[in-house]
Amino acid sequence: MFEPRIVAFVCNWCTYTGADLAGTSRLPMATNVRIVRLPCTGRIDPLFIVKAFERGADGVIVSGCHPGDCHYSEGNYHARRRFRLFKELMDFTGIDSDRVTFSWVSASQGQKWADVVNGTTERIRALGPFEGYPGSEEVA
Amino acid sequence: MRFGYYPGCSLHATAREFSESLLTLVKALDVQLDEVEDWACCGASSAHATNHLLGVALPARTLAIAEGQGLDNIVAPCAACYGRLAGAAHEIEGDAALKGQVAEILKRPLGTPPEIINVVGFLQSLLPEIQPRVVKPLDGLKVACYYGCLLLRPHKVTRFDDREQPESMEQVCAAVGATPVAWNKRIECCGAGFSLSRTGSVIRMGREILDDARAAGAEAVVVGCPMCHSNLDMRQPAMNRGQAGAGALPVLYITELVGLAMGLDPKAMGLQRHYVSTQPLLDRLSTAVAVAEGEVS
Amino acid sequence: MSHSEHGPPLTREIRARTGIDPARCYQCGKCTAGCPMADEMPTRIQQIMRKIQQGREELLEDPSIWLCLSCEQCSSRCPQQVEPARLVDALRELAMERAPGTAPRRIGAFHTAFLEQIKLNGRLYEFGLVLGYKLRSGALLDDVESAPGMMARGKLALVPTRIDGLDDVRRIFEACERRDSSSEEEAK
Amino acid sequence: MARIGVFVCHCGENIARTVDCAAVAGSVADHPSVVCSVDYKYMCSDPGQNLVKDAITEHGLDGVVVAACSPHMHLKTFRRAASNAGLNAYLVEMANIREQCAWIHPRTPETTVKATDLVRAMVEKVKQNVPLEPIRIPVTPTALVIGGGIAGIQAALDIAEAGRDVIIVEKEPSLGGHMSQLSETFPTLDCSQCILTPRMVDAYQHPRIKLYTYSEVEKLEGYIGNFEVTIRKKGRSVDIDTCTGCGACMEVCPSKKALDEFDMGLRTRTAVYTPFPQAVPNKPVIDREHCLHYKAEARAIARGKPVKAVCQKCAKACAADAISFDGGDELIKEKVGAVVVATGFQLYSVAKDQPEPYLEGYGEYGYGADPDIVDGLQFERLASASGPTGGKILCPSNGQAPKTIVFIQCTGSRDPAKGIEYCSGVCCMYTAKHAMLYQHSVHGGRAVVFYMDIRATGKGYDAFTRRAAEESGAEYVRGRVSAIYRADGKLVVKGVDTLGGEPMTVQADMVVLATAIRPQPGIKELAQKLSISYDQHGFLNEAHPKLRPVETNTAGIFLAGCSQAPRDIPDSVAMASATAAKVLALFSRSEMEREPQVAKVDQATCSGCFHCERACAYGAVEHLEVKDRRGNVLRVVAQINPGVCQGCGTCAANCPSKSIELDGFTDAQVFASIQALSL
Repeated sequence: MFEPRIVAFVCNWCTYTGADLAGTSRLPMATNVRIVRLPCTGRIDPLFIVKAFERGADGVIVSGCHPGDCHYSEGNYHARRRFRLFKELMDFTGIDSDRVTFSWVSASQGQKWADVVNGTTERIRALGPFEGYPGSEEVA
Repeated sequence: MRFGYYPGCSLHATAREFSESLLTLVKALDVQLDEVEDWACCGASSAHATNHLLGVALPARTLAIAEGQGLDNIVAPCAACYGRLAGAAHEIEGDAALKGQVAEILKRPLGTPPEIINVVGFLQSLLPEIQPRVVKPLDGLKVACYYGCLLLRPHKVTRFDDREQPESMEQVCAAVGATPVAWNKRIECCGAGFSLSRTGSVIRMGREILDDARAAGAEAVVVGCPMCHSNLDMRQPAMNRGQAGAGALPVLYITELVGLAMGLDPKAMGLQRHYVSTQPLLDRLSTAVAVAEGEVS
Repeated sequence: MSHSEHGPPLTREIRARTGIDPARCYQCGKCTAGCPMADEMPTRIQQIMRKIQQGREELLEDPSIWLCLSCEQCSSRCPQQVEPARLVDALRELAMERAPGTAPRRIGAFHTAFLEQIKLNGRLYEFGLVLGYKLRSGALLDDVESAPGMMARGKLALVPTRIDGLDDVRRIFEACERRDSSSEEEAK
Repeated sequence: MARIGVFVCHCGENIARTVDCAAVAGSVADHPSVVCSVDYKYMCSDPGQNLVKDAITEHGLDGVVVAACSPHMHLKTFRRAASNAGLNAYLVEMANIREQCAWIHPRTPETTVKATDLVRAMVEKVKQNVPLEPIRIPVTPTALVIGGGIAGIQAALDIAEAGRDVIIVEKEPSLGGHMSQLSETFPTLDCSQCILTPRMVDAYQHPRIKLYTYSEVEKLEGYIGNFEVTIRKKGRSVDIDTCTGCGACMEVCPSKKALDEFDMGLRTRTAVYTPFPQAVPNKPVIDREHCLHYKAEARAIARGKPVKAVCQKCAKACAADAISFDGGDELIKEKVGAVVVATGFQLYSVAKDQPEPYLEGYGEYGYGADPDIVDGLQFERLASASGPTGGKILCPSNGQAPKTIVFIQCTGSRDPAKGIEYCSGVCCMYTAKHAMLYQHSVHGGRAVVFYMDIRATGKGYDAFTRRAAEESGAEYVRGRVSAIYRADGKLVVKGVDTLGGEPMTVQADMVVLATAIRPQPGIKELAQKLSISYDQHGFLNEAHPKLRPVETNTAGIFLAGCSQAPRDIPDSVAMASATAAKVLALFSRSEMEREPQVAKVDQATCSGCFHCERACAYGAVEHLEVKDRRGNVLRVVAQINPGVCQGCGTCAANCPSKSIELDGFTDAQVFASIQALSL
């Protein structure tokens, strides 16, 4: 069976803590996801996502505080706005935007984090390996 | 000026004077009304009370035809028709699934529905035309502006100026020289929906409204709804029965009132069709005009 | 889980038909306080709201739902925007489908006669309405004082106006009535 | 070349049960720059920490990765240990192989592979960490208190009593706020002014409290410990130092038509006035909107004509020569280290016309149209011994005692349709108090209270409401009122008794609406000046609803009383004291330390587009002028104030020229981490 590799960019205050809670609650999760901790989703540069795919990831998760709950009061709004643009950009470059999951997971939502991890893994598994940008070989 | 026009069933029958006064008025104002072709009944008040889809689909047919005719707006003088047309437009605009379902039933495309205009809004928009033509100002005739339910509610559909303390009828009446009185029952229901089926309730409600108007010193009640009118006018003898000091209180359509101020022929406007005689009122106004003219000369 | 999955069957049905969640009602009673028919209704509008929350099926046979005038004062003033008048419309619609004949005789007769006129002519023929209503309700001698007056005042047309697009109207009725029976089957 | 040490923890069996810790340590040992890699049973224990410390010395480490639990659990522990061993604390990172690995995966090779991955990513990150020192910020130990009601007074007194300076800014001419308007207070029925006035005087006379009445905050700049506030001192026209408070000016003033704000419009006052007899300071101001001289002056200016002296009878009557018509507003700057916002409330005025588009008012209740329909504060004035009726409860329309009075709770509260869905918290209590005051004042009168629920959760509160119903004999009726109108001289109140299931109409002489509590008008503008956030209703947002209830998300700014949510007096006072404790803790040191992981701008590449400024929720981005030797401005670039920056990094992600880096989370570090994953 294809085991996708997935990178998760999460904020320190909500989702990272929610993932800690999922761990403390011993919620079983697929082993496919690697978390990169950042202070806030506002810090996430779309280039991080591009970099992950370039390095060989098959999927990416971006997760932070719920709207209105940002530890930094509005970082996640900036992130949301940026990712809306980024999704369009992905479609343009040919990365299937289904390979990126955006979600809100609060510090109390351990189960939701487990669902995001497992759901994304299943979805990416169904999509198959990320084969690189169309035409990237010619360029290379 | 041109407007789309939906007379509705009442204006062809029980509310003939509403129709007559409106048409006389628009003629005097040089406003043209384009009637929606082959319109059907809006369904008020039985359709929506018993079958929601029917309550939307019947008026939606009218909307679709009007749209096909290229009408941007429809004046619906009857408050009940206004409520049903505006309500249906509001519902299908807010619910794409319903819109599709209705379009399928009608076998007609539904685009953007025309704007539905009630009689008060219609007259308000025509005030710049009306005011220069006021030749017989109403000499401070004390009127109780009665809104009832259907012009006002539901607010999200009608967007009337204020759901609790509306002012637009008063503004129109004051603009033609009448004096609107402050009273309490302006937005209460008169019960007209039960006029035939539960007459006792209707007599009680109508009596409370008329008593309050009288207590406020009104010489006439002004309405914009044929159901309210037929109720308060036709059933008034029963409402007044056994009430000490309850004199007959004429109930005028707002179009009739504006027409009188413009000096239009009362008969052409159907004032003789009322159950509660309008003659004493007409006499009072013509005396006032005569006196005023005497003073001038 | 979506809201439509909560509660007893009647509550769910009302929610599905109206898009309004009856659970929002917090029983302040402002509806009853302003209802012009409150003194005449055995079950007051605020109590009807409570019974919808509880899914009490006997509501469909309660004459109170037919005593609502649809004046919308309750909906206009409801702090929770529950729109009681809209919910009562839905109850009546359900009652017509599931428990026909439970409306008080006169009120049911009025609605039936009214809709029959539209089906026949596409427009309301008021003389026909009065006639149809009286035959159904048995209230033959009411209003004898006013009807002749109406004729004299030119307010009752003796001949109905029929619209050209009568087929349209009949199709609308058929489609709406079909939906009634299909939703009735779903309910079963 | 970096020298990194890796320390893999078993956490007893917690990690070792599923992750092969020795294998992780072993495979990472070969990673470039790793000079030592060990595993141990309990890394957070003293021996475990010593293992780290010893390795730092022995191997000369310049970076440490501890692979163990969540950094939220023990990052501080290991940073402290490293610091003790002479390694900069910020050169330590943790890889979370417990919560993110051992506890959620089965014991399979893949789990160990993932753990190794997480450690490698952290090694790559830590290689690029730089030593950081906590940021030290000097603190100005003076507090600014905005609002001179009971909350502001309490906060000011607590701070001043602890020996710190306080500046109070109050927009009205006197201290006291709404509490000074109240008749008696629940649940003890003691006289409000009797308990408040001594506090007002204490604050006024305190050597450490500087008071600006009739003043407002114009601007706040700076950051925690180092704010500079600009205060607009409105032109008072009465010199507060020479005025003796004799009142001769008010006796001669011919302009008597202004509605008295303190008495809630129930009577009028002169244009030169003190709001109430116990005002602090007890010195009048001239209300320029109503003063004949100022009105004439405004007219003359509008018409472009010369200004002439008009009236000025007050100035002639003033023996102390304290009145002058020359002065205008004055702007004053003060340096402060902390801010307490205690701006209080206004009542939802439920008349038809509303200032906010989302509020609808209660046309159906006729408030504003009928003088005998009053709100809670108006009733307080009617019941107050210092009020317009001398404490007799009388109908404003005819001066008669109301034989029947109706109280309506939740007017405007818990009513999303009218715009406010929240519970105002205090109305159940003050309505019970009103019903009691009425029964004490009008013997044999009938009081009907329409309520929805009784919410009386404070100490002694429930007993108080029960007393109103049981001993004072107020009729409590559960239900809302649909409409109020006047007929036959009476106010007809159309209500409902939902427990009896019946409509209920009361013929009343007076109606008291317990209207909702709203934040002060202008609160949003103030919040914008202070860079703090507010909710949809304008209440100021606390930093955390449970654990940081009096702090805001802007460091150094604190909240007390109704500025944050509807509060009663005891809660407002408790919050005020809590803010004082926070302020004093901040002032306890002359310098404060801050986490150093903040954003920095590379001024060489910054294009001065200021996208970062728009992205920053804290106002940490400043404009820096780059000048040549002659002082000509070459260009303007961004600069981050480290005292204000909270380290979220939104600016860095938004920077089009990639000129901003966030310490600890630089682009290079994130890229290196990704690169290290076995993808």
